Amino acid sequence: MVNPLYLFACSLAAAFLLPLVDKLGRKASLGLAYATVAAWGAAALSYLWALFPGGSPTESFGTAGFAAPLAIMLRVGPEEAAGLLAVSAVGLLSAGAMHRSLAKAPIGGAIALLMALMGMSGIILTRDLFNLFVFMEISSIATYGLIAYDDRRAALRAGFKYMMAGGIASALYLIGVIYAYRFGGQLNIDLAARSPGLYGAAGTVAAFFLLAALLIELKPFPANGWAIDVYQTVDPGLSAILSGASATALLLALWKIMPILGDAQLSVVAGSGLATFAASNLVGARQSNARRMLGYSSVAQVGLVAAVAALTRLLSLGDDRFAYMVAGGLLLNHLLAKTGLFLLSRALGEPGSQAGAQRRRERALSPIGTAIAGVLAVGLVGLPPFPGFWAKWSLIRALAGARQWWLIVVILGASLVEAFYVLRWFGRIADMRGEDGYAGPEAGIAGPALCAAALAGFGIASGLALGVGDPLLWAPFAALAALLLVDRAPGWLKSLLSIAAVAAFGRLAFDRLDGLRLFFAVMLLGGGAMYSFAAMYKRGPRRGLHPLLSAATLALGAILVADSPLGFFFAWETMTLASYLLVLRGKKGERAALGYVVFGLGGAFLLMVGLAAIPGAWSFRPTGGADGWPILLIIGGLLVKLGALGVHVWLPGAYAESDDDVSGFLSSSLSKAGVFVMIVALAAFGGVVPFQALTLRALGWIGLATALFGALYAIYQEDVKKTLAWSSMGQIGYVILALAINDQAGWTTALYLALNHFLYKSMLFLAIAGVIKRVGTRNMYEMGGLIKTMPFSFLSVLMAIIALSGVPPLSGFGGKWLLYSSLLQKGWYLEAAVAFFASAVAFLYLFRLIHTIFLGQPKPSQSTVREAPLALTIPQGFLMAVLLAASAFPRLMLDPVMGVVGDVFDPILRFEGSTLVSPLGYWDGTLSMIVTIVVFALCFFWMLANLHNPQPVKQFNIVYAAERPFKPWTTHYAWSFYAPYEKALGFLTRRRGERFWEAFGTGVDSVGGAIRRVYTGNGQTYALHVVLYVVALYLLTGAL
Amino acid sequence: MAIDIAIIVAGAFMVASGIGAIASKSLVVSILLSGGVSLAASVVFLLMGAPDVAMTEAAIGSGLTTVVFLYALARSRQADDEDSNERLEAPASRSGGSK
Amino acid sequence: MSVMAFIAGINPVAASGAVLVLVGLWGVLSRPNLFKIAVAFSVMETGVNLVILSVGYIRGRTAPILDSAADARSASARMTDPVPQALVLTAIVIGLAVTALMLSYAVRLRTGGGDSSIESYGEEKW
Amino acid sequence: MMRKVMVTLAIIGFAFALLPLAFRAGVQAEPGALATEYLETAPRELGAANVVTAIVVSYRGFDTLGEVAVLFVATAGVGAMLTRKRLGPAAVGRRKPATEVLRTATGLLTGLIVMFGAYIFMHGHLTPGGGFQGGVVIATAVLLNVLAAPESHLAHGVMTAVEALSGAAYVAIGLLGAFLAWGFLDPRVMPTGSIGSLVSAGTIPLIYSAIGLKVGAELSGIIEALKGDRP
Amino acid sequence: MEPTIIGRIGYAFVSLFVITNYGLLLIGSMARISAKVQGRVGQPVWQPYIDIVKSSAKRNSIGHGAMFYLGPVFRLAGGVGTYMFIPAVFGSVLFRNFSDSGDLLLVMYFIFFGQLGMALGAGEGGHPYSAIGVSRGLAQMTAFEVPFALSVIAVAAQYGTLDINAIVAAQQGGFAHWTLATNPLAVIAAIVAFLGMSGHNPFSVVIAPQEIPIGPPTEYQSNLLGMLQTNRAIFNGAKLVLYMNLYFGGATNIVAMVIKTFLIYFVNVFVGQAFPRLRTDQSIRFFLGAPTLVGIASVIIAVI
Repeated sequence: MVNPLYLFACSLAAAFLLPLVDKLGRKASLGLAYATVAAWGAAALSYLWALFPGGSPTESFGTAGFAAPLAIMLRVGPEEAAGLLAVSAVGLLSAGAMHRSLAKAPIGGAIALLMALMGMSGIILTRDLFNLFVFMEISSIATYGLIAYDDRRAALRAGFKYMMAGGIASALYLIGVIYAYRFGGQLNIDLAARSPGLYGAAGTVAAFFLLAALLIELKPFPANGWAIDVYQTVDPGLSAILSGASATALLLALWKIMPILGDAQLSVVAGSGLATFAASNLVGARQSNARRMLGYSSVAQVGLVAAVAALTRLLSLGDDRFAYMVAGGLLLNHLLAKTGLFLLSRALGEPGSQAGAQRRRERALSPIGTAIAGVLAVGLVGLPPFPGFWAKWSLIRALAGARQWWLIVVILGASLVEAFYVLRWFGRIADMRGEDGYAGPEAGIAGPALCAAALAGFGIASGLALGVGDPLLWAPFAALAALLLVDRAPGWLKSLLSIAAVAAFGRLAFDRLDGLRLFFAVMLLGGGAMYSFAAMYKRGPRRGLHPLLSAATLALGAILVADSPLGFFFAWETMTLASYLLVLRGKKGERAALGYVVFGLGGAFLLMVGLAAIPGAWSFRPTGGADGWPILLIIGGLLVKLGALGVHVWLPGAYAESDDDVSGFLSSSLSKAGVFVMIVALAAFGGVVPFQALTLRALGWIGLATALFGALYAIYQEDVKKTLAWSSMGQIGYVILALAINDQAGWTTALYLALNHFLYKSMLFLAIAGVIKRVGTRNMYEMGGLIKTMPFSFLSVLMAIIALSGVPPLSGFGGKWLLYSSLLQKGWYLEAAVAFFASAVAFLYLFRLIHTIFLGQPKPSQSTVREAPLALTIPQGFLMAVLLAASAFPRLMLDPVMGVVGDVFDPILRFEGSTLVSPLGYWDGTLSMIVTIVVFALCFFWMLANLHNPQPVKQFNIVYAAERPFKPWTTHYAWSFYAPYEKALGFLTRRRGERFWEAFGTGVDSVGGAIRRVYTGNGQTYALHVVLYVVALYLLTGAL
Repeated sequence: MAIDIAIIVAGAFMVASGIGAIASKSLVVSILLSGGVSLAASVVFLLMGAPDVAMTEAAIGSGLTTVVFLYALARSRQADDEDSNERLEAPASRSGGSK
Repeated sequence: MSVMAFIAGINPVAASGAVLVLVGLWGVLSRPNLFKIAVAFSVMETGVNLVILSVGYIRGRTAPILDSAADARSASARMTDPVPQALVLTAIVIGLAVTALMLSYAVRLRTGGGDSSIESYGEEKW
Repeated sequence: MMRKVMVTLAIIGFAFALLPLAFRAGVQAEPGALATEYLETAPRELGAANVVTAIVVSYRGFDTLGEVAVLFVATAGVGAMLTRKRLGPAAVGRRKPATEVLRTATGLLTGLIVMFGAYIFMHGHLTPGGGFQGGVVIATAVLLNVLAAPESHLAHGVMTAVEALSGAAYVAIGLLGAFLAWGFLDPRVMPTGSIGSLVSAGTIPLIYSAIGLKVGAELSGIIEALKGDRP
Repeated sequence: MEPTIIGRIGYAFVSLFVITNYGLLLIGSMARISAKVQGRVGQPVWQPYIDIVKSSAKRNSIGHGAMFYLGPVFRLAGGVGTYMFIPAVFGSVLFRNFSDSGDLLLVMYFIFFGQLGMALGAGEGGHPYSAIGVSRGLAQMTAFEVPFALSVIAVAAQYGTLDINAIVAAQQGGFAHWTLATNPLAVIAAIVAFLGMSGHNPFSVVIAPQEIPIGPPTEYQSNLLGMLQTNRAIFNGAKLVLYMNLYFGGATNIVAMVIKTFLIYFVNVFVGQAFPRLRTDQSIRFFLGAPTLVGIASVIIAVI
């Protein structure tokens, strides 16, 4: 290994000579500076290379040819090497971004940059307490220089505050060092750690001072106002260095002194870190200035990493390897994402200081820029496949193992807030994109792009390291990447490619799909392929749609084939990610997507904790002996995903605002993933659910309420997609109810309902997509009379609503029959009555749907619209055929379902010939179909036989008392169709869920607002915070 | 013990001038008093058998620092006196390179 | 007697240094003037230096400088602790660097048209 | 008012943490093991009469290198911040010209002061003082010149060259230690000589000289920059 | 002895013929009785026949589109189908119909078949009054279904079956075994629901005879109207038979069926006549109020 001292010598020599070299020209001097930074990077790589594969041991280097107690020691171990690499990589990237300003500013800027990075490297390498101080000062002072280098006035303001905090911190550190020397007798950390004097009453205080100084440098809440101001105002390149490189170095410094800390001090570190994580995220949610927001996020992340490092030791969560994996993973994630985002924020332009003016001044990003921003933002919030995801999983798993539930709550809660505001920001960026504006990538996008690529690369690597190596689980990302590469290709080609990808996935996964999984594969994979096909209905490449749709579909497939909790959760979050981006693609998807992803993540977090708390395999087999309550978390998480009443608020927006075909995919296919997991979870852990009867009954009522209120909300909608969205919610409610029955009849019902819902909701969405495409509006009252011009779509909708409402003889009735039979059989009479009411209510919106769109008076402007495109009608035709077949021969559908369920439960329902028999009653689908057809045919012929001289009449030729109507707008009864119903029962649908969550959001927001009152902008107050923070910390450690 | 007493006297002087430096209304007085603190400190250092440090403190702490302070103060006072056309310039204008 | 022992136990350098640190801190936290803050930091720094050196204070010992090569062995028993001195040397210079930078910030802020009170630089907040 | 209370609380709290520590540490009767080792090894192995210098330049020379770097960065930063013309160059016209006495004295003294500074840093391994102190003394000469002739400019290029080259020399001597002796900044490149003579303690005097020149140049740079009319 | 499939179809036609005529006469006589009660002369008992023949014999018919024509077909098929799924007379092969297609649930849901078709046909008619009528009708439907469903659930719970034949079988052996006697609350809830279901006062706002010319069927004329009128008879009959089966011990022969259904209908009509008409929202609130509570009580009674 290269002696790192030479690197310091090089850097210093280069820095000293820079003013001279600068006389040769700025290019030469900057080139020298960059080369020096690169040399650090190369050396770091060589260290890593030497340390990892061969496992060459950690090496130490002394100065002046002496060893430890006399000389200063530098140590190169794995964490040091990685840290060095991070510092130099971030340094180079930022330098690239700052290049122009560096070229214009005095040479002092380049010197400061070089010295700052060298200082950070020194912080990482040194094992000497006082030397650590020197390097901290080098990097701080160089940073002060850098803050001012390009002469931003705001940066100067912030810099002064920074210096005040830094000054206090260095005074503390010096006091700590000297007393550590006094009581420990050593300046070398490793030797001091062995000295008993440091653990005495006085030595602990000395260690406390060291710790306090380091913590302050790590910008803990609430003593971090100065840091936020700096992040906000300085050159984003410098922000990247501070938030990435400097934080890495300081965290490693903290890690270094941890051996001399006692338990009380470690707890304080953990507590302070978590408090920072939580509070900064809360405040971050209030930010409208992107850089300030990123600043809060940085501070939060660093707090989390520090807390994790402390907790690892405090709770013995694992060995150093665990700390590297988790704290390191989180840090790496933060480092890459934040560096990329800060650098990217340059491209967004300079935000003004006022929140209002800011939005206008931000520029839209090119598609590539947006994509990179997406990768970085998504990585930052810990979605797969990025390192943060894996680290968070390991962390939660370990914390669950240590039974630290409160910590989990804090961490995940704050993570959710962070996801909220980071994705809100990303949504705003994505929303600014020009429609199909193929702007080239911005200048300076290379840095963020590299960060994004590294983030992905490390993410994949850490996933593999955690044992998620199943190629099928990674298939979504492969498909995403492959299709993004051909994103400029015409839509039909990409559709075919997506279908091919799904087919290939299905082929590969086929052997692993048992009955239940195969059943769901039809809906999930088949549905995905179908919607990929349908996506051709709009011309043009529809950029981004196919990759995401394909990824989402394959993620659904991956959920089916996952065989470990982590694999499953990975697939689940992949699905969340892909579907979030799909929603975001919608025209007005920004808000809806945000709600979708926040609730999606919230649900996923519940799932994660549940999974983490249950040791054991992830399979469709009963597992005994586990704690029961985690299953409640899993169910809760799934309920969020399924949009159960109360946590449904994301649902209408997400289903309504995404592209019309995507809505169908989300509602009919994707929602079944939750059903699948619910079934698997109940099958595996249903036996250990605490208070089983009560819990299931409650679950049933939740499902029921969802069904009822979904229907009630649906009837008041003017927007056809909203109607369908609420309807989906209601239908899923029935599935939940049926699952809660928890016997053979119930589950048969659930699966049957799920499949049916897939069929008819697909038909509806596809038909409505065609209608919307043709008429160009989503408001039903602006349509009317379309039966004449779009008869096929009408037929499709007609069959779908007959099926959905459960009117015999179509298969929807089978679902109703099964539902009531199983409910009554179970003795859930009241549930049955409410379900009956809900299904009657469903009738209302279904009729409204078909009436206001297809019947009534056509609008003149829509009299010439054509039938929907073939890309939509072909799938609809196929679905109609399936629906008819399934209706006439219920066994086609029910035999496989009952086969699957038969593995788990004793039979209640059975077939006698074509008659399905329950203990209470019977239903012969085939016979009732025949009777209906015959009766209908007879009536039809009766009608024809008596029809004399039929005369079609013109549009307004209707029976009116005195005048003839002439305006379809006044004659088509469509708007506020159920006004009397609203008058009678409108009070039920006052959006309580929305209001609750809004109030909740406002509450969180105002907590954030209250907390951020801390940040008064006065540097002196910040200094006061620093001192008070230290005092509080001191008192706390004393108390602990 | 004599040295201790001397140190205590110097310490008292330091604390007094320190408080004076902070409390004084006049910046120049503050600066000079803080120089005085450093000077007293260097005496203390000398008494403690640290002549190296004493020299450094005297030269840098009390000498150079004071000069730097005074210059900085003068510089900012100039800014006050000057016709402040420049202040109207937008602070973000980054025209000024070193060249 | 015990009072005397107590007083003898007190390190006068450390005591004055610590008080000076507090005085400086008070200045940092309570004086709004930028230059005053710098002065306060300078006072605090002096205090810290005193504290550092106090650890190396051993009554009755001389500076760690040999007069001649002859009594190298025995001389070490007469000398004070050199380590804090070495550290303080570094700390003083670093302190100067920080002070200089802080002052140039102050000057820049002032010449940029700002007030000399730190309270007027609170545009970035919340 | 609230603020005053909080500040008071903060100070009291801080005192509560700091004062017991300062008191409890007391006065040592004996130097610690590490100090004793330094006291015993430094003369023996490095031939340095001034143990502090030995520590500062050699054992913990890395700190000193860092310290020089700190000063260097600070100078660069101060320079970068304050040399802009539009920052309001010092109003030369209004500055009172220095008195005749001062100017004459400056002419006489400058050389002497520089010599004195050089003496200090070259004897750093023998007597109290060293590079930093010497550097300050050199800077004093510059200061004197500035006072005497406010409108004059120092030969900026020369200063930069001295600063850069002395810094490079420092590093180079350190590297020599790595290649010819046992480690980076090892002064034992040259014979350690006998304690007490000027040519002793290996390269310590050389290093201190480099430091002295560099520090002198840097401090002068700071003064120049603060003075405000460096181009 | 199980009849052949041809035989069953034949029986079904006979059964249908009987119920059609019975339904028409029932409507006619009820109108006549109403008139007498109100002090009018009223129409002849066979007036419904006259109406149907007249409508069907119209020389012209006006159409608004395919669904407009199909509406009455749906409606009539719905009525006939509903009847077909109910065993009209307990133990009678002739009146067994196709009740082996499904149990009570099938019947309850098949009722919607005709209503849906009718609503669609009316919708294509393009008349706003049709749509208003449908809107009111559906809205009211959701409400009266609740007490009805509750009472059906009570019955199902009480007899432990959803099979109509089995429900009737369980009520054999005298009045004391009727649901009317064993669970009168269920019957009350169901009867109230029936008022809504058949659009009688006070829940007649759907048809709204005075303000809107006959609600949903506004645009219908000629034989299409004739089909609707036919359906009215059949559908009414089917519902009455269903009620009889569920609550009044069913019928072991045709005479018992006639008497029971007539009485049920009579009581209903005359109970309703005493009240003024309610607005839609009022009737919704009404149904979800007391009748629902009664229904819940009936379920509780049944379970206990």
